[in-house]
Amino acid sequence: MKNKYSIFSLIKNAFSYHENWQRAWRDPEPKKEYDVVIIGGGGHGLASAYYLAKKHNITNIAVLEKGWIGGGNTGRNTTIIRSNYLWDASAGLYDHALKIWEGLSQELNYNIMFSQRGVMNLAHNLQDVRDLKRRTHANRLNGIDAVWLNTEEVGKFCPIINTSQNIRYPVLGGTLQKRAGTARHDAVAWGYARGADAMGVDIIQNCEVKGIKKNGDSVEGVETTKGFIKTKKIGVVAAGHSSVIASMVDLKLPLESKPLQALVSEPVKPIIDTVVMSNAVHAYVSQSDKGELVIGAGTDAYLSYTQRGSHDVVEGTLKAILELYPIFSRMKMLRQWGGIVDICPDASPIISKTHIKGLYFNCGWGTGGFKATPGSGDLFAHTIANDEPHKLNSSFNINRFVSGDLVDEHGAAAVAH
Amino acid sequence: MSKNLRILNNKFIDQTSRISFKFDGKTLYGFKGDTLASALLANNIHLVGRSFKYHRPRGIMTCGSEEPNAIVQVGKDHSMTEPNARATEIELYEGLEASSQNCWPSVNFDIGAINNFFSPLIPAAFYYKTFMWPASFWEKYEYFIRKSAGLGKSPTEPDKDIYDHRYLHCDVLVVGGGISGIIAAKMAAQNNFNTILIDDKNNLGGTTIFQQNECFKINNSFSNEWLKKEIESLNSIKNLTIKTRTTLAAYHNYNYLLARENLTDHLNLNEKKDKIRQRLWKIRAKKVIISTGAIERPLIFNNNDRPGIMLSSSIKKYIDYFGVKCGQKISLFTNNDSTYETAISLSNSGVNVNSVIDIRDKSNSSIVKNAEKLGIKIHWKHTVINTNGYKKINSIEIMKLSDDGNGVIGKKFKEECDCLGISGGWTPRVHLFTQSGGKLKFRDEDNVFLPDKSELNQVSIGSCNGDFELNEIIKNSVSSINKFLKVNNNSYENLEIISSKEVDKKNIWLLPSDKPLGKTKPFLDFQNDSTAKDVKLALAEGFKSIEHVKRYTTTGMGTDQGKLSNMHALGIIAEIAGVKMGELGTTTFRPPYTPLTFGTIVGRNVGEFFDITRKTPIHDWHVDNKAEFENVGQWKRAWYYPKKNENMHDAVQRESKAARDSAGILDASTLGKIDIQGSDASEFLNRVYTNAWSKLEIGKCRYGLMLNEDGMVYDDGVTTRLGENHYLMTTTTGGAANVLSKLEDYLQTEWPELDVYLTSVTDQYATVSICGPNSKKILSKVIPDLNLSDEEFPHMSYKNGLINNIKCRVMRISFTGEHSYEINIQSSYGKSVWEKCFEAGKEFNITPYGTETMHLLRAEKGFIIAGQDTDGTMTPVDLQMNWIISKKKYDFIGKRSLYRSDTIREDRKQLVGLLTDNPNEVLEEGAQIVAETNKKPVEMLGHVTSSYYSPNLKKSIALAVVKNGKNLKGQKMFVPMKNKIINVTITDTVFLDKENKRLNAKL
Amino acid sequence: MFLINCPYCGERDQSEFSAGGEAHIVRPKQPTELSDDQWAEFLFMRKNIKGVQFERWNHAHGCRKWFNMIRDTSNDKIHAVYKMGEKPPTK
Amino acid sequence: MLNYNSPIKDSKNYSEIKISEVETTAKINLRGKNRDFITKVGKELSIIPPTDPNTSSGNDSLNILWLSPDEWLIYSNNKIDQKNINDLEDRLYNSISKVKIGSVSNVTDHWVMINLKGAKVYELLSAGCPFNFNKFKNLKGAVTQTLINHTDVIIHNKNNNDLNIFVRRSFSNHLWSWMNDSAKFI
Repeated sequence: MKNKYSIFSLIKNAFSYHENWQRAWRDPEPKKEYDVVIIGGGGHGLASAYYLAKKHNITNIAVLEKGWIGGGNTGRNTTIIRSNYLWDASAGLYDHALKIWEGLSQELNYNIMFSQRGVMNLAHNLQDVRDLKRRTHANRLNGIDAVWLNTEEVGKFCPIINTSQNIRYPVLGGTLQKRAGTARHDAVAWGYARGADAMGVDIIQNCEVKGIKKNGDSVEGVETTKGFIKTKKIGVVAAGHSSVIASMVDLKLPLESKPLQALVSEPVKPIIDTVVMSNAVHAYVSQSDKGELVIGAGTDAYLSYTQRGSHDVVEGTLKAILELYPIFSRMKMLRQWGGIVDICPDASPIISKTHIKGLYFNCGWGTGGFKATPGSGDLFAHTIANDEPHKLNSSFNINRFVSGDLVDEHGAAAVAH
Repeated sequence: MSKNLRILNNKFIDQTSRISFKFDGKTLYGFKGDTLASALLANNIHLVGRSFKYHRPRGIMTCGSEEPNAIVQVGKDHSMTEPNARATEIELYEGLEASSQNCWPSVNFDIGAINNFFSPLIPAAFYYKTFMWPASFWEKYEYFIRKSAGLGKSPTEPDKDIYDHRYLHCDVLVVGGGISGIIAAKMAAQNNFNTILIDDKNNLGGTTIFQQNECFKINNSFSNEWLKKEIESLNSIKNLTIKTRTTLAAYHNYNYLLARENLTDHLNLNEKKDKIRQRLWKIRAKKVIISTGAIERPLIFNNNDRPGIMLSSSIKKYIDYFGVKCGQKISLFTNNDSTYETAISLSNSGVNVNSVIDIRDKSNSSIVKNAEKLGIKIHWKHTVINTNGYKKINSIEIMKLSDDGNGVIGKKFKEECDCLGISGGWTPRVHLFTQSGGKLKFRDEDNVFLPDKSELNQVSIGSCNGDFELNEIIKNSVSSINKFLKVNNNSYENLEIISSKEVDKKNIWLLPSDKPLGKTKPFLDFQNDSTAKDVKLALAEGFKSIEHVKRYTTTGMGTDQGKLSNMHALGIIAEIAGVKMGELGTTTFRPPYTPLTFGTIVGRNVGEFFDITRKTPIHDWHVDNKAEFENVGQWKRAWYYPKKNENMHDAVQRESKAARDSAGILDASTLGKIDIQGSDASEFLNRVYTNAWSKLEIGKCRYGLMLNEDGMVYDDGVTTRLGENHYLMTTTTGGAANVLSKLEDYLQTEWPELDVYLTSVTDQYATVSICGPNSKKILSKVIPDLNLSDEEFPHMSYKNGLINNIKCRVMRISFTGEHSYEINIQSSYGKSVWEKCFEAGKEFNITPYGTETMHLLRAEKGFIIAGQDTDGTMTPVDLQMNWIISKKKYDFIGKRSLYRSDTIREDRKQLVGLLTDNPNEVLEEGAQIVAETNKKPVEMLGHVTSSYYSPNLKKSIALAVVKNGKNLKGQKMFVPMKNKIINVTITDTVFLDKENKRLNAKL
Repeated sequence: MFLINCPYCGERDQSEFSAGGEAHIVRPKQPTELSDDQWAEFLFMRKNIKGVQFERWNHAHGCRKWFNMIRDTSNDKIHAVYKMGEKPPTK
Repeated sequence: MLNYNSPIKDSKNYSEIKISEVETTAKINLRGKNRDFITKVGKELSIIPPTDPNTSSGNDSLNILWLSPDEWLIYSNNKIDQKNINDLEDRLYNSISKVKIGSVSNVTDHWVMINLKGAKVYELLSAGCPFNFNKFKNLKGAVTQTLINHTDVIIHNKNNNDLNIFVRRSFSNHLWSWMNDSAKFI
């Protein structure tokens, strides 16, 4: 068992100049064989390993990460957490995650700084109003705490929004989910890694998967830059690189990997204490604990694995930010970056078995995967352990693209895909 | 005090024009040409801010964009204040007001400094380990954490300044106007390349322009004098544009670069008015030459952060360029030769240099020799182990280094000083190179990352390419440029260059102290307060990767983005982890190079220009008649026309009633119109619409539904057959552009064999729609020659007409269920025809109606609106529009998808009508529909898509999609609202005139 | 921002173009003959290649022509463009 | 009488830039692929539609602008009355569309023509147009389709520092006000 983190452990360690802290996780060499291999050491992958160990008693697990854990979209997103999705299947999935978020710091003994500062979604045209009201009604009946706010209430909740009716696309109202908020993205990966490691999970960084070995219709192991690793079950949680892994077994997925950009401003004293998103006037913003405005931009329409996108996307987003928050005009962009997001045609994820025995995919989270991290890990662990989806992820199977039973969440996804 | 810190007769500062400014409320004076930093230093002010975490006093450290400490709030006005501006970059102007940040009540007495006392408890990333109990308390902790974090303050009112953009295409872009950049720009322009030279300072010349030292000469002149002449010679060169005060912010793929030109920040408040503040240059360069120079490194030792501790080269710039002495008793601490230039400059300006503490064993270069000649004392193989002075350094403690450099030996001694210059060597500014995707290589000899491979047409020259000495800079730059531009310029070949050469090199990333590391504070990132200890802690806890360490300790995450700290962090990690720095790699430098104002990125695209506004040819009439407008895509559409004292509901009820009782008039010009010609036009329509088109007679109109390949409804509209091979298609307002591009896609890629041409004519025609029982009478007044008899001109047909000799097309089609006509006429006559119709209709109380009434009227008839009653998940079968799916056609877009296992399900959500038990209760659009009221969670069967109070039926009506709805007609359902449950009944979608009597009435 | 060589108009800024995804996915001539699986393959399944991929672009704000592009998605380098109906260059 | 209403009805002078709307020039969109089409147009108008990209052909009264390998825009240099526009359209329609060798659409009111004149016109364009005018500037008759501040336009280099810009009517007021705004800052 790891040393418990607390104010007392901080005081204790202060006496030894913080030179005696334990490693947060080991740095093992891969074993020859594991019960389960998780490909991808991001939040979802680490959470999957954590719940496999914790809830399904499978601890002989390797998490293979080609770079450093949490270095992909986990460390690149704008950290928004909410569950106000339209369809029952999605609401079930994301609210399952939200409920875990609410106790996650304590569960992991790692402060992931889940801050329930509320998330507001704004409406700017009459169809936005219809769509958001529809979502709010659906949320309420699904037990999700979303409410509709009129323009005045929007202005009251977040006074710096320009709610003047004389702007190009005036705010006509919005929805508010108070339980929603943000969390510290790095801490989520680190907290899960520390928790999983403590239960015996091997987290192997700088280990890239080069091939998947099959015997007939079953998987036998993975070829990696650190040698062959035998396993009967492989969970792929490789986000933007899912198709690359899938191509190793000649599998095509309904995914396109596209650049999604984000940026932060220089830090300033608290000026906005909630998260505000707008689809029509494409802008979403929150302020980090450090004081930076964290701004999500859009995706480019073309496919790319470069983690870079077009400047036009950034310009378009900031233009929208200044339309809604003209007071931010003199704020300065400190840093911009891109991630590679794997997008499904219906803007919903895949947490699914495949036709290959022992091969499972958790992908297609598009622009909004961070918020689902704990739920996704939990349900994927269930799917791998039981070779059967949990009822909460049964709708998110690959077969829906054949039957046509899609879960169209374009309206609820943060970024217009 | 200020007087004796200035030296007279300086070339760059206009000491005849005195400027007054305020810092922290106190009025001070400087000169034209000063930066805020140089003016403060001249006033003997070093302490300008408090650090992020421990609130330690911090002073001006540098003279450029790498400044981590001197970050100030400029201006007091709520709309014009600017947080986090670097004092080292602010050019002084009359009336400038600046203040310290992140301190309360003042920079001199800051309550937050208590954090420094608690610093043993708050090592790197402590927050991940605590604040977890009680569970619900994080937000309360967070409130205080947030308040103490952040630096400056955001403005609270809209910016009054203006920003704009310019695109620029050039052959060669030279970034950086130091000596190598000037040579590059001159060579490029002389060889007929259209060349742009940009530099972030107000003057060209970099550091060489104030390098007046015997050890650096070109053709027997001081290097600065030689360079001055070079700069003067640029004026007469064609093809060369020079932009100063212009910072390269981002270097993207395909040589697309963004540069910010600062136009007014240096002007006084009156001069700034009504001018563009900053301009963003969007540059597409065929070739890019990067000559951005290098950044001096600090040294990492105990308490290396006190005010008065500065980069050695900055002290040199303040004395040689600004004529400001950073102290009276200056000590210098170095691991390389460049500090000796500072020592000589100080000495030549009459400033007392206490000593140079050099960690090296020796250096025999000419510059060191010259310093020794001037009597400057050098402590070889010594290190500073500690500094003293809370708000300003007052002394340093020095010890001898052990042979291996890991410890200190001998007796420590103290040296009094009021300023300490430090130099840890130089870091080439490779930021732009890496931003562009270039890969770096590591040079072990002096621990620098240098540009290596790049896919783009670019080259780095000068010290950003690792050439630090004058002769190397010139020779290597010239040969690189010749090669890069494929020219042969030999004008610099025979220069006689004298340059001091550094041979002796030594580097220690973390300098030892006489105390254990745990008891010291060797700062790496001055702004974010991360120390070498923090890096060690991160490594001990298993954070191996440089990115992990950076994130765990926040090193390099400040507003300077690690320009000073990154190399040391890497060095210390490499040392502890026992790997070579070259193998460790570096963190990614992300754009922008220096923080870029949002307003600059956005330019003029604010307010009116935030987005395009599209207007119909009749727009002005709607404005004159007090219409309220609805945004539909980029269009402004008349929404309703309230009369005095009318609210929206009143207006819509009146308009709707008038349209059915007598006559209504609607501006339908926004509908997309596509002119389709070609011998395969009919076959084309067969393929794109669900229904059949071949048999449509010339002169007839037909409604069509267009699907996506996934079988879901995409768009709809009426298409008219104008001739054998000629159709006019209409699309929805919002769908126009997408439909045209989708159809072009099919024609060009899937069906190139079809002889069909599409031309958008949306803006060619204004469309005036007249409906209602009196529409025929009105039209006959407007176009008397047209035979309007039902036989000649039946529903779903069209006629050509003339209105005052202007050709028009009249379609008899209806979206309201009323007898109605749409007149399509050239846009320029649209308003006039509208007015004519209005005039003609006056006797029938013709009533202009907007989109809201249009929506109500069509809902009474159960007509769908694509995008409102459909949401990308509805097939035509779901809409109960099976009649529109041709059974005979082999294929059309989306057909196959209608036969998948899910789309053939009987119990999909289907479009139905809803009536409320209480006829006065209007449902909310978006409300959900359930069959049970006391189950939780309850299954949602569907939702209300359209809902209105119908003045014609005198009851509330709604359209909805409901699971298995088509089999549930007559069933009771519930619409659960937040505080009540509304009882409803499922009905047919057509509420009014099921028999189409109105449409076919003999009028 | 890419600089794209429209095969009809020449080099233009990326903002004049729109991307159309993977190229050479031919719409089945007889969709009704396909199984649900085969139809799904056409509709949704994509190679999503990291590396050199063939894709479609449209010079939407220029000549409105669709064309093909060979681009390396791992570094965004455009290797070639060619017109619809043409064979990809073999180099 | 029907009143003719053009969207802008204005002309503005700035330092070295004049911006004006040019009313009622005829504009006709032509599409066609084969040689017959080219020959027919040539015969009807005595101007051969250019087949080189980004170019135009013309005479004293008409210009033909290349828009794509199978699309051209004809416009008249001078104000023409409605009847003549109709005649031109009918003539082309009957000899091209009717005989199935292409399409002819009257777009006289679809496009609004704005004339930009003066030494600084390219500077004005550079405020919102990503197109590289370096060569275009010196090629009389050059044509390009591009974006000006997110709005689709066709630009015809009529003469040295004398450009005709075609913008869709519904966008024209917006572009007009953007141009005037930008001209203030040149």
